[in-house]
Amino acid sequence: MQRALVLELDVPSSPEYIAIVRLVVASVASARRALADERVDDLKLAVSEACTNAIEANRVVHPDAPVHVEIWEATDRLEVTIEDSGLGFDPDKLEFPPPITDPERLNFERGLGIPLIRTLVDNAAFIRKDTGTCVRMTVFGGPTDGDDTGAIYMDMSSFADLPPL
Amino acid sequence: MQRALVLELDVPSSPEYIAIVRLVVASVASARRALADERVDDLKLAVSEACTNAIEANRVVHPDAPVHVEIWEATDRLEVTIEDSGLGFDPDKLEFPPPITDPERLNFERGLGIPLIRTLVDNAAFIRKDTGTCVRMTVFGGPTDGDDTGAIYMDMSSFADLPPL
Amino acid sequence: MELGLEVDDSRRPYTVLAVKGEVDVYTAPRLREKLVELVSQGKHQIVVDLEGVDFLDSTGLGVLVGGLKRLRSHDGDLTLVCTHQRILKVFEITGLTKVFSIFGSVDQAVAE
Amino acid sequence: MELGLEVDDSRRPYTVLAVKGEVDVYTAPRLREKLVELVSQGKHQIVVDLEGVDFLDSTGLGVLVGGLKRLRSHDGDLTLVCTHQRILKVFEITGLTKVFSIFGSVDQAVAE
Ligand SMILES: Nc1ncnc2c1ncn2[C@@H]1O[C@H](COP(=O)(O)OP(=O)(O)O)[C@@H](O)[C@H]1O
Ligand SMILES: Nc1ncnc2c1ncn2[C@@H]1O[C@H](COP(=O)(O)OP(=O)(O)O)[C@@H](O)[C@H]1O
Repeated sequence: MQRALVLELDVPSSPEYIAIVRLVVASVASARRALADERVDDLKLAVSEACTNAIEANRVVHPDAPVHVEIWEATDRLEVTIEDSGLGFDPDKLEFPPPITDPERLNFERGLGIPLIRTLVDNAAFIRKDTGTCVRMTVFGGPTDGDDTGAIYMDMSSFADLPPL
Repeated sequence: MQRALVLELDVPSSPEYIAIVRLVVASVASARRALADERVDDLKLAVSEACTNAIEANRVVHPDAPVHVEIWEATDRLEVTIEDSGLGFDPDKLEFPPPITDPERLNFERGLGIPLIRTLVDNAAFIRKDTGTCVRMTVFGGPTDGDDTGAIYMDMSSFADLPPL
Repeated sequence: MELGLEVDDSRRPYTVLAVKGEVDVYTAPRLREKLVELVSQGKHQIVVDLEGVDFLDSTGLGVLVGGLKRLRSHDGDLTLVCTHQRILKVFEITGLTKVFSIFGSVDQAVAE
Repeated sequence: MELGLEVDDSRRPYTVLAVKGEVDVYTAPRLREKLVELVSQGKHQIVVDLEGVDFLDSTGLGVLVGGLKRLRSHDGDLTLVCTHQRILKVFEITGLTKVFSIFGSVDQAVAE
């Protein structure tokens, strides 16, 4: 199976919509992939972190711009991209929170999102675009049996068309 | 509040995605509108019927075309549109199932979708487009208190910025 | 997204089919297959228990009507168990409450 | 999308705050407000019961860390009750299991 776009979703840059994005991603991931519940939870959390950042980025410069979500799949993977129209950033130049043993640690209530994303998914890419940032998160895992949904589509004809019982 | 686009969603013309569309519409409707649970259920069912028809319409001519869903809101209403790339139809020329007292009634396993849509939402419009059909379903009901989500957005600064306790 | 389908054969001559989950165009084919299978096994008094159903659209209605028709042609019947208002409403709007016998419990459905 | 926040004051000197639902950037402000309110009422031994939490992201962690810091500055403490693996995991990955005392039940949290 080639890499194919499964679903596109645009939501306002407003915190209340992040729950919907999580819901959609989790539904697609469970329905389409052979993923353990735990992996679906990991993906949900990563998606939530990326959406939180995307909303924050949009709010600075384009509060009316939506957050654009895409779900792609290939035989061995599911990819979720979260795209914003913000100013962008360099993920390699982030300040890391001090080690947890440092009493200073308590002053860091933030900066946990990107490390979480990197830990939770199999691959995370932070792609700088002309118009903002695209975060691509990949989890590996095969399709479920229901992959070829065409096959189970009910031709809507009546019972009468079935072979006589 | 002007009529504003809340959310856009594109899903494949495949039955398994209808549950996701229902989920999204129900989440937005409950979060954004002062609607009784029962009204949300009505909207869910109408959306499910419209999606089923849209998928079927796409499958005939453009099986790879997505079903396009939009959610719009204004002060007094929520609108959901379901758009396909099918051949279109004339909703006023549909054959109606015979009355339920007619024994022939049992031969009609179909044709219940459009009547259900019309009954369940406050307004249903079947709009013929060059490229297919757009079904617009409207439910009336005011916004919830959480309408101005901007106001409750947490500036992500730390507790330290709060006034001293 | 899974449709639960459980057959209880302990209430002869009735066969009780308990459905769980959401019945739409994605899941309805499985319900139809199960009904066809039961009829082909000679089970002609089928009680479909909808108490575990959270959602039912016209595709589900179509399958139930088709099942009823098939069973009546065998002098059988398909009756329903349903108390949830949101599901009953779908039968009411479509006039199908007059086509199906709908009971408040499986016990009532097999007692009649 | 509602965050449940229930305060139990019957375990003095502890105040137990039971959180229910999903904690993200939408709901975390309410959790933060509630913690600020409790601290301002002089409640400096707070047990946050996360057993009813289905989802918690870094925004929620940030609020809890902020609360802990604020309470420590009053010689108080903020401890957690959490047994669900999916929630514990977030604390583990971020190293916060070493910052918070995490208990298996409210009884254990107030007994220490
Ligand atoms: N999509 C984005 N656009 C612009 N900046 C971003 C984006 N995502 C992250 N950042 C920057 O990286 C920083 C670290 O992000 P993160 O680790 O998620 O922690 P937090 O969001 O809590 O600060 C953010 O504060 C922000 O400056
Ligand atoms: N979006 C659509 N595009 C093309 N034809 C449609 C569409 N929606 C409905 N129709 C036509 O109207 C008929 C009646 O639809 P409906 O009342 O939903 O019942 P059913 O789909 O079970 O036939 C369909 O069979 C189809 O021919």
